Amino acid sequence: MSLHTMKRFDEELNELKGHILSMGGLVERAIENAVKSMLEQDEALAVKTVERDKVINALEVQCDEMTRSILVRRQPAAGDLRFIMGIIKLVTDLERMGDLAAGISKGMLRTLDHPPRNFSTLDVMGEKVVRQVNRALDAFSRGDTDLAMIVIEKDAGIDVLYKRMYREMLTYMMEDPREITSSIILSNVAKNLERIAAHATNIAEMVIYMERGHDIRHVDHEAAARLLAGED
Amino acid sequence: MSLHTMKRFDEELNELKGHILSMGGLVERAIENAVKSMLEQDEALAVKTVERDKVINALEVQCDEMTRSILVRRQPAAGDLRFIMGIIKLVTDLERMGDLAAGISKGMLRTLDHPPRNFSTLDVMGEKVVRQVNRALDAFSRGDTDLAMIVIEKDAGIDVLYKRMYREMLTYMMEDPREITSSIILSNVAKNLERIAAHATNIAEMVIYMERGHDIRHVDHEAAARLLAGED
Amino acid sequence: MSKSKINISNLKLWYGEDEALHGIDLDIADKKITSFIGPSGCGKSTLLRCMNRMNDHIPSCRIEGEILLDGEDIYAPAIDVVQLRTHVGMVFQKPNPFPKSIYENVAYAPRIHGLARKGDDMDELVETSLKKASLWNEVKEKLHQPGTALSGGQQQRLCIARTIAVKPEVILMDEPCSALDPIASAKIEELMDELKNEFTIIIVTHSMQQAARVSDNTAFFYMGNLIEFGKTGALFTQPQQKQTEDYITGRFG
Amino acid sequence: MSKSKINISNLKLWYGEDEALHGIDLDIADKKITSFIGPSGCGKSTLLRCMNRMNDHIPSCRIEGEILLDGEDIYAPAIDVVQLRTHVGMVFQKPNPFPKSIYENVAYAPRIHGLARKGDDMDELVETSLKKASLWNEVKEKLHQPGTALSGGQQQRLCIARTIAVKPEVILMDEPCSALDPIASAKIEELMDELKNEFTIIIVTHSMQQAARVSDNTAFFYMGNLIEFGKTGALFTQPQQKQTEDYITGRFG
Amino acid sequence: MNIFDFIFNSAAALLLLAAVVGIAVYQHVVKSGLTARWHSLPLYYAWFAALWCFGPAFTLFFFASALDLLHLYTANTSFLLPATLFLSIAGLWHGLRQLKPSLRARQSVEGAVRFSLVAAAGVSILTTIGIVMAIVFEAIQFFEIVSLWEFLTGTHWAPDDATEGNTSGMFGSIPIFAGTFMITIIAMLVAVPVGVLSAVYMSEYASERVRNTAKPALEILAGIPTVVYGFFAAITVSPLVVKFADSVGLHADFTNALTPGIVMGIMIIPFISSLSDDVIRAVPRSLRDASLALGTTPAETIIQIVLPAALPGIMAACLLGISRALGETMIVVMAAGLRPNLTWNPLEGMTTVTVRIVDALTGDQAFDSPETLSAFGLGMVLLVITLMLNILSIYVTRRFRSQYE
Amino acid sequence: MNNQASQQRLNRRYRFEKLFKASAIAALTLAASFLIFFFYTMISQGFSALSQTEILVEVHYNEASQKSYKKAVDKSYRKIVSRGWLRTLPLYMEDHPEIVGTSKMQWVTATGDVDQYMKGKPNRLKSKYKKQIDQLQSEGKVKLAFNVNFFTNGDSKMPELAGIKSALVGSILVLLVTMFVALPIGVMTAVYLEEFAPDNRITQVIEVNINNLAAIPSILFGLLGLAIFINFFGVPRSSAIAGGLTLALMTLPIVIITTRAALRAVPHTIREAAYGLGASRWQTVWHHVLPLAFPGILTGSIIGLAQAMGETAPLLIVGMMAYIPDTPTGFTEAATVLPAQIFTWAGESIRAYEERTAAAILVLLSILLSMNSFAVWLRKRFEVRW
Ligand SMILES: Nc1ncnc2c1ncn2[C@@H]1O[C@H](COP(=O)(O)OP(=O)(O)OP(=O)(O)O)[C@@H](O)[C@H]1O
Ligand SMILES: Nc1ncnc2c1ncn2[C@@H]1O[C@H](COP(=O)(O)OP(=O)(O)OP(=O)(O)O)[C@@H](O)[C@H]1O
Ligand SMILES: [Mg+2]
Ligand SMILES: [Mg+2]
Ligand SMILES: O=P([O-])([O-])[O-]
Repeated sequence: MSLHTMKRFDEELNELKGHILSMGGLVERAIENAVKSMLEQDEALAVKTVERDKVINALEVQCDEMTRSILVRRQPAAGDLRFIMGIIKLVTDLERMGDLAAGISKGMLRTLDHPPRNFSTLDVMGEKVVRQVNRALDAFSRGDTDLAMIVIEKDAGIDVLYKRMYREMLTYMMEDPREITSSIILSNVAKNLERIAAHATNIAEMVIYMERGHDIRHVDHEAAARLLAGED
Repeated sequence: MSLHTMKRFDEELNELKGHILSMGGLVERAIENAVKSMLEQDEALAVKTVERDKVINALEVQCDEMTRSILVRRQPAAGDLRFIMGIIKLVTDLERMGDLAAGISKGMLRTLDHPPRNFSTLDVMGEKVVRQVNRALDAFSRGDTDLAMIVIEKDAGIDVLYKRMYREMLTYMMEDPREITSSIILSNVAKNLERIAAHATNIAEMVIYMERGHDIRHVDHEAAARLLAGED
Repeated sequence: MSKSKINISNLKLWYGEDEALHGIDLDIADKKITSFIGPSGCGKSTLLRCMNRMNDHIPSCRIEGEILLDGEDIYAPAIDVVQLRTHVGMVFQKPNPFPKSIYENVAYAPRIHGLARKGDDMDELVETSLKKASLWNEVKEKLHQPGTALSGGQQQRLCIARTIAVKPEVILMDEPCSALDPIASAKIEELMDELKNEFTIIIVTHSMQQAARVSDNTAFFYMGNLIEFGKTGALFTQPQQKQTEDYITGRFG
Repeated sequence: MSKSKINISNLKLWYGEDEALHGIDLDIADKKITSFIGPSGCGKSTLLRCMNRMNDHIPSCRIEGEILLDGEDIYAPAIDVVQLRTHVGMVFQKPNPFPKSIYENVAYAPRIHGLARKGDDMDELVETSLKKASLWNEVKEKLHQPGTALSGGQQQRLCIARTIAVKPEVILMDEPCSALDPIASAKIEELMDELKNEFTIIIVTHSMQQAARVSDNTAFFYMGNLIEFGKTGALFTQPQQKQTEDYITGRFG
Repeated sequence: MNIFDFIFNSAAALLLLAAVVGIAVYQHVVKSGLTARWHSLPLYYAWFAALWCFGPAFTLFFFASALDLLHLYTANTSFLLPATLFLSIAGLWHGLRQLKPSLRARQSVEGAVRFSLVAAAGVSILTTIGIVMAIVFEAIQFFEIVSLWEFLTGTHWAPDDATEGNTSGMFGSIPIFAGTFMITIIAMLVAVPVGVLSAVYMSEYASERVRNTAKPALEILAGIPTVVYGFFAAITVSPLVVKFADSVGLHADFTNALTPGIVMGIMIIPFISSLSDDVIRAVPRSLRDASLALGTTPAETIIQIVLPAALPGIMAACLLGISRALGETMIVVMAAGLRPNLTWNPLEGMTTVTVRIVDALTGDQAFDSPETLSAFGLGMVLLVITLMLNILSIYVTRRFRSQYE
Repeated sequence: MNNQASQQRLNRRYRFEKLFKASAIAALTLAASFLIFFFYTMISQGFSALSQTEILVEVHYNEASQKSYKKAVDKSYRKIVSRGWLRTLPLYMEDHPEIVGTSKMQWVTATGDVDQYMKGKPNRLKSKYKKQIDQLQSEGKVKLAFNVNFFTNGDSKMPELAGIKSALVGSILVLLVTMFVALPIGVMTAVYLEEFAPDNRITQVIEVNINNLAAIPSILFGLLGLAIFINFFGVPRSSAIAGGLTLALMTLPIVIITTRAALRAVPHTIREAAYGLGASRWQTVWHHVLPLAFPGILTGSIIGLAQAMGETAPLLIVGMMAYIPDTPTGFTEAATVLPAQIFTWAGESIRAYEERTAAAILVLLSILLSMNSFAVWLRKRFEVRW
């Protein structure tokens, strides 16, 4: 895309994008850390992750201020408008992802007295979710709709993992009622991861909207793929 | 607030507000029905509620289109801009509340074979959450920041209820492993209700932002109250 | 898109040697507002003035192609320009009321076209025209004061009233707000919104925001070519052409 | 708010019997862009022209109150108007280059003020001024062609270059883009953004969007009164006064 | 009956008839307008019928009188009367026959109007050609007698001595043109500085009130007939000049060149000041503002910005002033000498082209005598010079205009 | 640059400013003083012509004086009473037979020399008569009365009887011809050129031509009038129609140019507005442009006519400076005009004509000034600012 006549506008848009990306970075790290703290039963890391969430919250507020100022001052249209609209939506997702990561860490802190038995599925799921988030942010940063589509498609896999984990936990609980507390916590962690992945999907959907102008939320995947393909 | 010189702009804003309100109405009904279907084990109602969620999704997409068109065509500033920005955020909350309500109904459908024993807390909590949502929407519809503040303050009560229910469910599960499945589902329902209330709080925060221009997200209640009071 | 009122096909226009329009194809929808946008000198005004043959007054101007109004070629030899202009009215960039009374400004055209003759008929026509132009309340007490004594925005509405008075089907507006301040402009925009129930309106404007606000369809021109034409909402949020996107997002030069 | 460059206190101004400004108090921040907005006739241009005493040329105009530039009252008898205007330059609504060559347009004032004498000095001054006005690349090949042959936007930038050439501290701009198309306007806005590193800029504009885009602080005037003054971002998203809110959101009349 | 009397009377009668026809048609159209949709307004049909009623006959009148005036053919009344009757009745019949709603009466009437406008323009253009033709034609006769070369280079002018056969050496026009230019130069020396500076004062410094009195007051100078200036020069200024010359020990003739020069200068001041004032004011206010805002004084602004911008206009004004001075007649006739005199001394009497023209044509010479014809020779040279000056000034003005429009 | 140097520079610039302004004021003052001086001379010279010396003498209306008019007054008065006046007596007596045989004391016009003597101007009156006048004056038998003759008589070889009436009537006749020829043709031409003619080479040439015509020295129009009207069409020399037509040709370009300027001053937007409403070209011109341009056209025409009225040179060439004592009654009769009358009187050697010349100038100037002021008033009154 060529540059704006008003360089400051480009600068502002870049700044905004950079802001989102650094917020995204923080969120990614938070998720990683949250999962890690759980897997490694690292209390300090969990506490730090919870603490760090405030930064993400502050970034959200700042980012909203920036978009507002751009809207009132630049009257963005077309691609620029979609970019801003997308960011307004996207930043809520990021903030929420931060919250969910903090939620995982908080859950971890509650499992300290009786740590869960088996983390294998959580490990897998955590990795996958982080990858999803990472991909979504990459797609945003590069404006890569193909990558965004991949994120959307892969979301189903996360759901499957979540269900598996949920069933595993059920089994554990049934087997040994003492495991109930930690299993519930673990299943909540899984729920959080599932939510994080869902938000990553939202981001991917926004990327597609920003780049192509198609609103594919609440549209099934094949329809979305057709929409995007038909366009080129 | 006096009228715009361009009447069409007023009409468009009113239309948008109406749109949000009717979406809000649907969401409110969905939550009520979801809770009711659970309490009364009404399968048909649950199915209907899940079905109805599509309408809410469609409304979200429409609403986003409307805000986009207003942004590009009217260059809103000041109060108008805050209104639009608020709505962009708020509509995501509403949609998510719809999803959560649908989630409750889906949970209900999974309890059909072994229905939970005790609904008393859920009953109380459901009623309170619905009231919160109702208040938040009222605050939005009337631009009533006092009411919005009440919503924000009352959110803590919901959290307490959720914790109580969570503990109750734990107890049931420990007592009788056969209850585990239904209890987990019930606790998830409670979680969903808690989330719904959180989104209602978001709406209330947005109302305050739209009306007063103060962003009180991530600010503690007293600080927020001081901010609002100091202004008048 | 609804029924079309004007069909332009392969319209080319020369000023002397210079080709100012390079083959325009465009359908103007009936009872809608269509706006023309584009950088200065891209031919918006030129195209607009073709539609009521105001270019006939420029000797060096030569035209090829077709403009159909309700299916009839307006450049056909059988067409009477004077008659045509009663069907296709025009409002100009600078408010240009005649230096006569407000009443006479509105009554002039109906009188020369014999649309109303006796006093009462005429009074009524003047009143309804002024009402439609949302000016009646402001001027009803001073119908016989000169139209030039009104404020800029009022003058422009008077010009619109004057155009409405001959009951045209199409109203062409060439940057009708560019000489007005934002308040007066907003009133004109508001008025256009009301007028579109009755008239097909085409507006040339330098302000993309204005085009976005008032129009149903928008045409983007560049260097004498029609680059993109479509529903206003879509054109401003999802333009199909890179040039359009660059222009409306301020990426040029 | 940063250090202030101009302090206006209780400024009243009459044109004959009419009081056009009713006691304005305003501090203009140094090295920032301040914009004046408000409906037509509210006194924006009048106030602007007070700041380099262009109103001296209007015989009926009378002033009361104080305008301090760096703490010195510019209406004090000891102040020399000619000198003042080298400190406070002005750019007008319509681009008005002198009918001389581009070079001479820029060199004219420095020569009179003896800022550069010898050919090389002057060449350099002209070049830097044109560069600062982002015009050098477009005109360096044709410095000796008439300034009036440039396009509107280029002319306006030439006028800015000419003003910069005397190294003023403050530049007043009275609707500098109102005669330009959006592309040329955007370039001027872009330029202002660069200039504010060196100069204090005050701009009167009819376009609220423009004020929002370019300025750091905004003052809203209504009927000769300063209604609200503050940071642009805040003023446009959270105005404190109802009149301001009504004006910027288009609720009037 | 004289043919012109006939034409005058019958034209009056025809117009009366046409008026009656017009009114009748108007009423007919208004009345039937209730049932049929007529193409044009009733008034146009009225004019249409009336035009057909008197148009053809008027054409006849035009040609008849033109032929008569050109001494080609004099029609007599016994032919004109029946012809007029026939044409007007036939025209009326034709016009009324076409009268129906589909008739594009407006177009027809406007065509007729346009035709009469073209005709008027034609007359104006013929005049332009006529004046050149008349002078050139007579001048050619003169140059058949006196060679152009001798006329332009000779230094001796003595037409009184010329006889039918012997003209050589009598018609050298150099002294005459020398006198003309001398007086013109003196006039411009008075008028240009005073005129331009007055204009500068009026347009740049004076208050609106001073300007509103000064400008019309100066224009009074332009409205004074030249014969009055002549009288003023001869009776008042000339004795003053002589007296002044005496007082500094110089001799001045009563018919010296200085007197008409000065008076002519005074006469031309308002031309230059008024035109210059206009062009100076036409320099946009914004240029002055721009210059003043750069911190220049008013004088610097005027000299470096305003005057250069207005220069073409001021030059055009001066050129017009020169051509007026060259062609000025009464002042020199009354205050300058009759005697051709080739000298640099403005205090001596000298004569001018216009003086010689008047002298040649108000004598009792036969019309084709060389002296009379010499007036046309001089006139033609004067014509050529003024035309050149004027074209130059038009060119300069164009350049001025194109700068600001 | 140090501060002192810049201060010096500034002072120098201000000194120049003062000098420049002073010279501009001086120029305007100079021009104004010319004007004042001119009017002072004219009024001081011409004012005295408004009065005329009269002498109270006994006039005998009898047979003798009917035969020889000189006998109507006593011998001692014969050199101081106007001979021209005495010459009117026989005719008077023919018209009024009842008066014959009487004689009465009566105020009688004095000769030019006596008049000049009374007004203290240089004269050729013999000292004998001067004494007589002084004597009569002490008896109250000489007075300066309002000069009626100046306005009711035509030209005369006797200055005391010379008046401007025939010249004034001549001027009016000439002006009528000019007006009826130049105005319609001029206005119509201008309308055609400005509103209808295509903008091509031909119209540009015509425009240049018309501009040229306006700049041609008036005397050349005299040559034209002589060559075309008098020699070719045979219009009577010295007649009002010859003069009028000549002046009409001279006025035509002025009318065309001012009319075009007035038409051009009507903004183009008005025309566009009318076209946009479906008015035809002629309707646009007739309903909008002409009414708006009318004050301008009128002003220009009046100024053109005033200029024609003050014009002398071309009329000299077509012979309108003849001695015309009788008032012309038709367009083809020999006539003179006011400026020509001034010219002839200015050339008279008798000193008494000088003040009459000045007085005639005053009359002419007041007519022209009132025409011009009327035009200026019209412009001010109907001026429309766009
Ligand atoms: N009367 C004319 N004669 C010659 N060329 C003309 C004429 N009118 C316009 N043009 C040329 O035709 C092209 C299109 O002009 P037009 O006025 O239609 O542009 P526009 O899009 O309306 O621009 P703007 O926004 O500046 O009004 C320009 O290059 C212009 O120079
Ligand atoms: N030279 C003047 N003489 C008399 N009154 C004036 C003069 N200039 C301005 N005014 C009046 O002073 C008031 C303020 O005028 P000003 O030009 O400052 O307004 P503005 O806010 O700049 O308006 P705009 O946006 O139309 O330029 C207006 O009422 C105007 O009529
Ligand atoms: Mg245009
Ligand atoms: Mg202004
Ligand atoms: O914000 P959510 O966790 O409800 O998606």
